[in-house]
Amino acid sequence: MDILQKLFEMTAFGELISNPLSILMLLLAFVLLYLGIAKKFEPLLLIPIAFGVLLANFPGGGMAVIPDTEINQISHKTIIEIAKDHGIMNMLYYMLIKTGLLPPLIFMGVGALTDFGPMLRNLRLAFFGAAAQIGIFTVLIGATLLGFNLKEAAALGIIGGADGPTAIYTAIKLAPHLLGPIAIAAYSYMALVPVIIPMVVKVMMSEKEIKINMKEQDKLYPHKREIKNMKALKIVFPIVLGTVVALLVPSSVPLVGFLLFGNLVKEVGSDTNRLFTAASETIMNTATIFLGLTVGATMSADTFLESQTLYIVLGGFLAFVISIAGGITAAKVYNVFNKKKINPLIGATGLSAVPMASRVANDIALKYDSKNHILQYAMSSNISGVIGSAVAAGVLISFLS
Amino acid sequence: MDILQKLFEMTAFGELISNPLSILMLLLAFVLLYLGIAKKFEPLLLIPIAFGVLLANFPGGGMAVIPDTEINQISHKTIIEIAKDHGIMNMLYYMLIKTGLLPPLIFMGVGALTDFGPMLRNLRLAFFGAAAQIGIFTVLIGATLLGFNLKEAAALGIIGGADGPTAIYTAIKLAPHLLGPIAIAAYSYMALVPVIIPMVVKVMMSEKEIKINMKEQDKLYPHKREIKNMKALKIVFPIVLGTVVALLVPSSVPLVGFLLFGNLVKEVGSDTNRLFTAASETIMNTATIFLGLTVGATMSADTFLESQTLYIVLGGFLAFVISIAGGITAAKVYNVFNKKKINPLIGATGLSAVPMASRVANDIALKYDSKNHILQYAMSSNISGVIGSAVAAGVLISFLS
Amino acid sequence: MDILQKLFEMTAFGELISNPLSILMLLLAFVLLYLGIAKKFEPLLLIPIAFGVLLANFPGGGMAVIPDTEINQISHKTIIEIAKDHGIMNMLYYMLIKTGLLPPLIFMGVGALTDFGPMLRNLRLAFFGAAAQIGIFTVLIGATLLGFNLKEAAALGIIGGADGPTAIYTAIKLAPHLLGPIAIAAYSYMALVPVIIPMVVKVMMSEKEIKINMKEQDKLYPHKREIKNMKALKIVFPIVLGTVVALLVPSSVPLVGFLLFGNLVKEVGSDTNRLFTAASETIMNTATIFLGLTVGATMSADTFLESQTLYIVLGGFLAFVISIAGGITAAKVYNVFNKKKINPLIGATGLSAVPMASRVANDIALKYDSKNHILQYAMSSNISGVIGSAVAAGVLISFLS
Amino acid sequence: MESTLSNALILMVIGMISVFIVLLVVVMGGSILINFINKYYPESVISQVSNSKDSLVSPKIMAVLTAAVLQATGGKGHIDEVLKK
Amino acid sequence: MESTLSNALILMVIGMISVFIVLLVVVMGGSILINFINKYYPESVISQVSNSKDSLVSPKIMAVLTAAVLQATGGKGHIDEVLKK
Amino acid sequence: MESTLSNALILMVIGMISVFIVLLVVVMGGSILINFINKYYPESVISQVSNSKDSLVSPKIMAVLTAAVLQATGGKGHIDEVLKK
Ligand code: NA
Ligand code: NA
Ligand code: NA
Repeated sequence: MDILQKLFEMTAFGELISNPLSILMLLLAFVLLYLGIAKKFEPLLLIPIAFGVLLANFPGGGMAVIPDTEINQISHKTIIEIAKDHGIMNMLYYMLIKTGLLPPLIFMGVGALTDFGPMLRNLRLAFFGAAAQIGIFTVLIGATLLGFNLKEAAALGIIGGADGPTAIYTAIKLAPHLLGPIAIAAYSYMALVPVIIPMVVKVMMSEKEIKINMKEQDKLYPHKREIKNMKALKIVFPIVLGTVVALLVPSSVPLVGFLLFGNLVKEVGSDTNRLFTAASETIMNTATIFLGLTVGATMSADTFLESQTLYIVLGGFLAFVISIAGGITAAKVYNVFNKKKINPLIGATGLSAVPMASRVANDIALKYDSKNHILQYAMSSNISGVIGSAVAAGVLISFLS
Repeated sequence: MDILQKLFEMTAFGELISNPLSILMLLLAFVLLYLGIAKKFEPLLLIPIAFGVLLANFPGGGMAVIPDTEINQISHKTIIEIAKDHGIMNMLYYMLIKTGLLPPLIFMGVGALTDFGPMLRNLRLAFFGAAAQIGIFTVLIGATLLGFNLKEAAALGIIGGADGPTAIYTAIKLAPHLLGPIAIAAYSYMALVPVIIPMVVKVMMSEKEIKINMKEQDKLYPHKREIKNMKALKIVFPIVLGTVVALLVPSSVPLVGFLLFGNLVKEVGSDTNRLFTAASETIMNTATIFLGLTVGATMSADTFLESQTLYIVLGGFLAFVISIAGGITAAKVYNVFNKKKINPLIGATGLSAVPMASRVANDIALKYDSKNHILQYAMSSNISGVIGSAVAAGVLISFLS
Repeated sequence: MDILQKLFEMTAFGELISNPLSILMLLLAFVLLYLGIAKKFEPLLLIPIAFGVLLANFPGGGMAVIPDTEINQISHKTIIEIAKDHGIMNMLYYMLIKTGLLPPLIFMGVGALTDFGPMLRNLRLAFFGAAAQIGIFTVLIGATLLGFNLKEAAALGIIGGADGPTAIYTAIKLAPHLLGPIAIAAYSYMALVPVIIPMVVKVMMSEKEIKINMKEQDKLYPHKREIKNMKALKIVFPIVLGTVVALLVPSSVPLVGFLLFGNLVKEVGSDTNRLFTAASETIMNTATIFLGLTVGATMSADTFLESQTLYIVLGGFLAFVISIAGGITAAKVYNVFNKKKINPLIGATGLSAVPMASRVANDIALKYDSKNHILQYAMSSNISGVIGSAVAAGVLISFLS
Repeated sequence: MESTLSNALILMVIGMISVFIVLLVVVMGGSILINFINKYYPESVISQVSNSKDSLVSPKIMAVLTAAVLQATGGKGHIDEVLKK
Repeated sequence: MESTLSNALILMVIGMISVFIVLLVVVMGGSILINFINKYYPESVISQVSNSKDSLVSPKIMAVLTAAVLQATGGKGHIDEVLKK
Repeated sequence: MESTLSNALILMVIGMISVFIVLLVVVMGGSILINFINKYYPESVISQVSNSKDSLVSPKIMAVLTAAVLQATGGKGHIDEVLKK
């Protein structure tokens, strides 16, 4: 009987009975896997995150990320000690996530996969990437009213930036204990952009506005200049852009700097093909796996199953909606004062969630007028929305960390 | 003359004379390189391991892994201090191997390269992956009789699991001072499977048994069901399998969890292609280089040239033989009680050593009857043997570490 | 007004005004970017280095590498503490560069991309890789006369080895505070080899010497043997070469050992294709990005804008020139004593700077005689020059660190 | 020493029981899973393309290569698969 | 609590002003840049090939494949781009 | 200062001697190796395929491409090598 008892003690069932909430977390993991696999919600991130949740919540598996406290002093241990005392998942988390390393590295890959061409061709529309950051700050204010402290509220608001690495980086810096739900909310709502944007558009835009045809406007009020040397422009632009952003908001350098370095090695071309491959494939793919698994592994029953999580889910949704509405409003205001009209859908895509938001906006426009292709225009505010939220993150980190 | 003396002191010859056993280790490295390159013994692992032995045993090269002791306290140093005091090979070893990081990462790649299809098609045969773990525990008992302590004996026995990352992971956790010879024994005997399996089969199986034709048996006693949606099954299976194993033997989660995550990102398909590439190429190839070099570098003359090494070489061989015999016996016992016969070669492949063991079993069957293709059947117990030894490793680590 | 002041304080302009030398560093970064992108000066290294300079010198960006001092004790902090206190660029620098890890890893990739075939076919010419290391030691002596201490002087001299990873590795070990300018000088002069070699050749070689036709010499004084089994030779050679170098100059093992391991996994062929891919692509590309960015980030105004930097720039140039002249002289001396003449251009390529130097030498020879193809001959001394400077680095590190 | 041996024996019993139970549950669980999917999801609804370890080329290139080979061989040749070397 | 709210409001003002200023400078700076390059470097002098995220094959292979397809389709087919799967 | 200079000189002597000795041993050792392999292993027994830095495509694809080009050029064209861009 001794052996049977030892056998039972070895299994996870004892702990599972004494800590039944773990079962809820396992169910959550299955739901997230279902969303990622069958519903194709940002599978590249949601599947590893979900698997991380799964691994972390097997009792006795030793794969859960343990918060850094005054008592355990984890963040003062060497990584060898962390691995020994708390396992490899904590080692990976404290080395790659807690240090803030992976989000900039992923941003480097994002940069290497971003084409600033559409933004340069319609440069003025890039300005609409600004208004669509209003959701971040509105929800920040709302969250403080609900009792979140400023750092937590800022991490919650940044979900409205609709950009995964930016949200994760900000959460790491300001509220690491909320990292899991914030990451999941950010990626889930990005996956739900095809639902959220049409919803807001329906409420806020008239059919006439949706039918504003950007190409016709371009013909009525033509551009004064063409771009003669796109190749040179695309190489110089990330350098200049990086310098401008770095001087104005230095705390955004880790994100924006790596983004633009990735873009530079892409645009330079064959001379830096090895760096491009490293940035856009090797480093990015590897970083994505480790980011997903470790972020998922931060979610245990006692931190996740709290009212805060509910607020994050709600607040994240509101942040998305308000950002979209802000972008639309900005375009409408612009149209009041200008002859050359802008389709307010271009404002909505200032949200970022590249390139999904642009595709959704284009689909809406085409639904009302099958000749109204706005994709190239939407991409301009869409990409500048990434810069916009990275700047917003920089401001928040600069004042709060 | 002063200069000539300084020149001589700079070379390795002085140390080589005062420590002539290093020469034996260099010769061992050359033999291992010969086996890996010319005899194609698991070249992906044996060549880096051999080169690691070479690098570590050049006197004055500073590339030998130094054991962690009470005095040097290496595993409490930061990795920067380790690199400064003991060089980059120790840095890599303590960061990647001592922490137990690389074997799970390699298992993730193994999972991404594993197809559970043959196992799912012949699910019952998977049960024979259990009996073939008996070599592990038999040799464990034998080793304790020879004076090894329990941890060392377990690390020795796990060679019989016939799975590289599992053996290395267990050795790291239970007996890191035996890591080198255990890794070499494991990979060498896996390479020798085409010799070992026929040897055991010759002794234990009759010609009649070898000629048992699985396909004919299937026709005589047909399957009741077919698999209608293999794609969905292959996606859900790793999730369910992972959950089952994790709940029953939580300490096997680092191995089995990563194995099944790798398999999942493979089966999900194009949506997670980036993760699949990272798991099966980027991470796995890189991990293999560093695992091989650092494991090789643990072998210095004073730790390797001991009687223990001889016991490991002998014990590892016995573990292989007993595991194969165990698998064959289990199939024979099954045949006594069932009308539908199983070719005991299917039991032998429960050893694991995927996919070499299956190919060898298939070749033996074909030699006696050129129509008796058993590869697909053998793959079922073969793959389940990987799970089996990972579970055995989990049990050993759970009770002994 | 309070808000405007906060806004201004957030930007980098305040610091830029109080520390205007940063602007010079930003301009330097732009110049380096221009050289790398438009002038194609070793773009794979110079572009990341330049971007690293840029990132490090944005005031408030927190991306500058901070020197290790008695007071801040950075190299005794854990990497998690370094990331927290000094940001991710310092984390990467102290983990990957200060430990000396990346140069050997890049050397592994260099080895995997090196073909020893031309060297084996013209083995005697390999000897001329020795004479062309004289620039290293001449400039070392000169630098001590200018007041550099021995370690700094050695790091300065090693620029004349004309090999990036070797120069960086030596600088890390002997004079990390000079790493940035040394790396830039090394890569810039390697890019300027098409200017420097013709310059030295013009002064030192007569037209008659330039026209020495190696193929005709081979016909006049034919080789006694042919290589019957190049495949086997190429596999055994890196192992033997590594053993020889390691026994003679053990301190060069981290560089030469990894170089030859990379070469071995290339030559073994398809059996180790995964390791070859890891060495020549995955690891090398990733290491190149991080090496470039972090080396660039070591350069801040107060360390770079000193007279030392000027001496490094001048000394590096002299080291290149003297090395080339040494190689040419050695060949001339050889020709005095031998009937079979050697084109002294083969001596010049002993410098290394593979394969640029060989191409330049070939172009010079072809300019004077359109049938005088010397590329294959030049590659022999060219590749042995890499070994030569790695050995020189080993000697310097062995005596000075 | 004796206790070491008895511990080793206990480990063997527990270890082999664990392995048998796990694989039994895997076989049974897998069987239930197959029946469940056969019953409720008999046809695949999600993307059919799985990451194969061996496929070197995209379907598009494959089609081109196939066309080229067909043409080059006068319709006799064909390609089944393009494997990594 | 009140001070938290006022700080949140200040953050909103500073944050939105920052975002607007940055994007304004980006738009204006980009515009100056376009004019500058149009004026002084109207034609590209540096290598034309840019790293595309989608290009799987080198121009050389591309040419070969194009030739093969042209031949195979009797001159009717063509390839625009070979994309990663 | 003087001792620094003399140390520098000693370093030069030791360094250059080392480099010369190493390369001498490499040349001589390599020569012995060539003779040894020529004598005892004149023909290759191990796999012929070496990892080339330049080969982008597998032999199989290479064959297909060659066939395609031959066909497309009426037997006039050929491919020597497919290089990475
Ligand atoms: Na945004
Ligand atoms: Na096994
Ligand atoms: Na050199």
